[in-house]
Amino acid sequence: MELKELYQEIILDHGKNPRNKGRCNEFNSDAEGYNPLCGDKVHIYLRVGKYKEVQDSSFEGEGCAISLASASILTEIIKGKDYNVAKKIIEDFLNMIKNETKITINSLSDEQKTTLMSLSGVKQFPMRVKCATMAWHTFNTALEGKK
Amino acid sequence: MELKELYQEIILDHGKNPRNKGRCNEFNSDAEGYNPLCGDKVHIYLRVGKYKEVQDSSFEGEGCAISLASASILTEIIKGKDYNVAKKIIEDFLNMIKNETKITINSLSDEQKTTLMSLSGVKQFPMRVKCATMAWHTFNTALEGKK
Amino acid sequence: MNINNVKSEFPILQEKLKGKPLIYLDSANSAQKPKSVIDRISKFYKKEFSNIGRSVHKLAVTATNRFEETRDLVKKYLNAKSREEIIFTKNATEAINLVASSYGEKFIQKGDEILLTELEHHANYVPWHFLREKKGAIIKFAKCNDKGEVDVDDIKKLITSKTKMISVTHLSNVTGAILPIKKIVDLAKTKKIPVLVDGCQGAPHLPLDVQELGCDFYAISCHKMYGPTGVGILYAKKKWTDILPPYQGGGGMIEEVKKESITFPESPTKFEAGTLQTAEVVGFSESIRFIENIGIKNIMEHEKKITEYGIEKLKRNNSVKIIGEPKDRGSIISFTIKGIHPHDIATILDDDGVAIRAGHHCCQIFHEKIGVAATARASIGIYNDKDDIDMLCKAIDNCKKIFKI
Amino acid sequence: MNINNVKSEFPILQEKLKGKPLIYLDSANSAQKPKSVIDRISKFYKKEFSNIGRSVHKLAVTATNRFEETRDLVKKYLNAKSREEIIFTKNATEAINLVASSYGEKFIQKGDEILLTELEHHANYVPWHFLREKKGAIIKFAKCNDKGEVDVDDIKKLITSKTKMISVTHLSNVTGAILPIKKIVDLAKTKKIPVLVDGCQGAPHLPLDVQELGCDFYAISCHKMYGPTGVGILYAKKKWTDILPPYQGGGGMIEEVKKESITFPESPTKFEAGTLQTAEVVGFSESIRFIENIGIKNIMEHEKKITEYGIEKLKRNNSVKIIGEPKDRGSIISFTIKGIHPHDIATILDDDGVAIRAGHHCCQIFHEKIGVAATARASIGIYNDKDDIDMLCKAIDNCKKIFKI
Ligand SMILES: Cc1ncc(COP(=O)(O)O)c(C=O)c1O
Ligand SMILES: Cc1ncc(COP(=O)(O)O)c(C=O)c1O
Repeated sequence: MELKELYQEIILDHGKNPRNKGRCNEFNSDAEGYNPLCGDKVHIYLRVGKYKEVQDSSFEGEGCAISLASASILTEIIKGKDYNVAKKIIEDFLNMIKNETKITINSLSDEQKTTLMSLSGVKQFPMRVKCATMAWHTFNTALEGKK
Repeated sequence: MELKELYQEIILDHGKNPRNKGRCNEFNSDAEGYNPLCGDKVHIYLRVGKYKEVQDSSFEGEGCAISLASASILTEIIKGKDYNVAKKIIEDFLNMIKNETKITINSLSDEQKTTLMSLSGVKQFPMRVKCATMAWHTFNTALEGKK
Repeated sequence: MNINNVKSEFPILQEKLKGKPLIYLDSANSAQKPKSVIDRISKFYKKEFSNIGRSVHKLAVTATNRFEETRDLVKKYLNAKSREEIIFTKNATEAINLVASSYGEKFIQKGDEILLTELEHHANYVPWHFLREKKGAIIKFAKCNDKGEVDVDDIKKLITSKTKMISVTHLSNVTGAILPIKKIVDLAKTKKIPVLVDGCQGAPHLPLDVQELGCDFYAISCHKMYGPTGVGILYAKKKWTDILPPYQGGGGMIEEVKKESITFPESPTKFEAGTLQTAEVVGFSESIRFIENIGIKNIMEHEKKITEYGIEKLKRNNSVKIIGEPKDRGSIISFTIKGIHPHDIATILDDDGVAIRAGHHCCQIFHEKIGVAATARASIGIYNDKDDIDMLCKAIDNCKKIFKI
Repeated sequence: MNINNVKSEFPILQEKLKGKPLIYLDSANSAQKPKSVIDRISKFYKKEFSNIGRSVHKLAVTATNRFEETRDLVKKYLNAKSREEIIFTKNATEAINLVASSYGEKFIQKGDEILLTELEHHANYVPWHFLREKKGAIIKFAKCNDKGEVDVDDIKKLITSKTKMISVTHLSNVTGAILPIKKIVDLAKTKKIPVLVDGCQGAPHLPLDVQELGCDFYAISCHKMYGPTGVGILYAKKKWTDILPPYQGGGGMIEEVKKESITFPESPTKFEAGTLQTAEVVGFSESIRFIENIGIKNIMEHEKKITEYGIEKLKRNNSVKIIGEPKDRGSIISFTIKGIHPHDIATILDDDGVAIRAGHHCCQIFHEKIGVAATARASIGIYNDKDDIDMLCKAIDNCKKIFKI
């Protein structure tokens, strides 16, 4: 049952066919994340506009289904969002994983919220939490680089 | 009971009034022993004659009743003995402490044997064995210095 | 838990040795373990064991959690600022070696001075001696006075612009003196000198607040805190853990390993190489709980009462000389008996079931200073009571009888 | 003891996790402990505990004897020449660090070469890396071939007049390859180069005779030998223990301590600083007895049978790729599944009660070489049987079902 919550259809889909893989055009900020425990890596690329809106985002990296799905969903959802909104989404997501709170932000559609929520199954698997969060922390670093 | 075997009259006597303390006259060989566990020290002095007979022997040192008595008895018994006899007595004594064998050497009087045997109570007290044997090992080193 | 019936929590104190009850007065050497600690180790091996931090299976998760929970407990117990400041070592000796090696490598140059005291245990001298040999550092010893104390002024006198480390014991394992750590730290701070505190005897017996003490490093032996053997703790301020190089190298303490280069993660991971003392650390969590259940204030008060009772009673014995009379003291009583060597005392006491320690207690500098190669030492722990002191005194009388004194 | 009903000796293997029996295939990481080992530790704390080597009371004598008896047992088990050659450390990592530090300090100069292999665990690379950083030594890696083996010729090629140490694993913890240690030692001897063998995976699974192997150093992790955590062993030839400087400094490892100078005793004392892992070492004596009761030959045979069964069965699964096919192999099977990351495999297997390890297994050099960041690894111990392999295969099928492969 828990296992099914972890490996939901949507995760398996994003894990197998991750969106936004590669370097996005004319990126102007990037950051790398690394998990020494398993050797997984992620590299986030952003193109941030002059109003600090995230015009494009993508990633490169190797990893498990959870980490690929997480990076894929992350880049998909934040693309086009304003700096502040992006920050809030990241904060909300990390809180959800850590403290089991709900995603509250208004600027997401219900579908997007459901997609994000699909990653919350990882809470039952402490050793896998980092797989789900690494891309988000790295994204945050890249975003800060453009503050 | 065992305690009484360790602290026999004869040991207490030698411990309190050790014989041959100080440097013997015209010593021509000496050696130092040290027990790092307790900090006890012994310094053996010998005057060995031209036929390799132990003309005189003495010691300096601080230590417990057992170690003082042991050095006292040792220097007392070996004084005047030939090199080979001295070696044999030392070997016999160390064997007695280690392997519970008896003192067999002929060149000792019954009284001397009894005196030596009085140190064998230490066998029941493994942490104290070194107190009884250190002077003997050191004596051996000093003797070898004159081989 | 009431401190007056704490003895029953220690299985070994229910044992008889050659028909005599065990009077254990050697806790400064190593303390006995309560049932809860022993059982925790067994349970861990029987139900929860796995290597930590490396595998993703459930057992590994549980074991890792139990292990890291202990780190949190220790952090809280010491009032450290963050868990990164708590490093598990194999004993306090290793904790001090870690600092001497990592700090020394980076910060000690030829001619730099390390300031110790004449009261230090070999564990807080030999590692610095290595730096003397390797780097040409100079070691200075602050004087210990007639009472067996170290005065902060005697430390002050020795500080120069070359002083790069002050490393002092919290509580002397021979005289029982409690050193004025806060004053020493305040002094050191004005000169920007880091302070390491050898807390082996402090941690089991004194209330601890590393932030209030203000020291840079604090070394602990868990086996003296009623915990398992094989574990020590180094508290190190984050300021230091951030910049000190790793000590031992191996699995678990790396970030990325390539043929040409290696990078390291943050503390505590950086300082914990290889498979750790998993079961021992987990077991130690019960030691902390045990101490907290009784309350360190209650422990101090109790031990103080027993120690004072012991000193008074021993003083009434004309042949006994107590070594050191520090004003501020812990539960350690070292003594000599005129005409009986400490090893003979210990052997005879042992025959009466009274376990004490005799020797230089790994403090040869101090013993050389007082001109005595060995002393006898009774050290009092959580489980000792006045009866134990009475037995000690009786056994001492027996010594005198045997030696006809 | 018959190896076929050995499982019942391990309490944790009687446990259920979330209602499922535990299939433990992570012994190369750390092995589970038999009841006799767990109980020995408890008994030691409950009836015999005291610090060793320092006090003269009965408890200290017993504890010291139990501890030193284990040293004798280990000496005999390894067929070392003398007990001075057996040094207790906290883990194998510390054993290798000890050699790298003590040997390195004395014998390694700028430009000297240390020869490792691409199969080494980080524990047998990072300590040498420190020497590279501190002393300007050069590290060379002997090639691991397509089968996951290291050929003696590939070591030979890299030896120069500057080679000062060859340090190799006995049995790879990833590919399972058993290295030709005797040949390597023979080669090294002709050039007078010392050889350290990382015996972490060798010691629990292969018959051992250090005199026959002829190596200079052999490092062991007791927790992989069904023993307690917190103990490792360094076997070091007397020729080396006589001349290598001490590693850590502290109580117990000194001879005479003065303000200006310190002298040290002989091995093993010289290398064992501070309070040792008393209970753990004593507990380890039961691990050796346990292994000897079954017989290492029987263990090898049994593990070989189960490993071969596992490899064959896994090979029949088209999605599974086994990493390394060494001719001479131990009971380690690393593998990948096309389309499923090892961490996902490990998580799904765990849900079926099957504990394996996923990751780089502290061998990043090897994983970089094969171009895979992580692999899954099933490692077989004394207690595993064909049913465990069947469960593994079933769980792998479940992985494929979840990932629709
Ligand atoms: C081949 C090898 N070497 C070294 C080690 C390190 O052992 P430990 O972590 O017990 O120090 C291990 C185990 O992790 C190993 O498998
Ligand atoms: C004051 C002091 N420092 C250091 C140590 C060394 O502790 P350990 O042997 O546990 O490393 C001790 C105990 O022996 C001690 O009493």
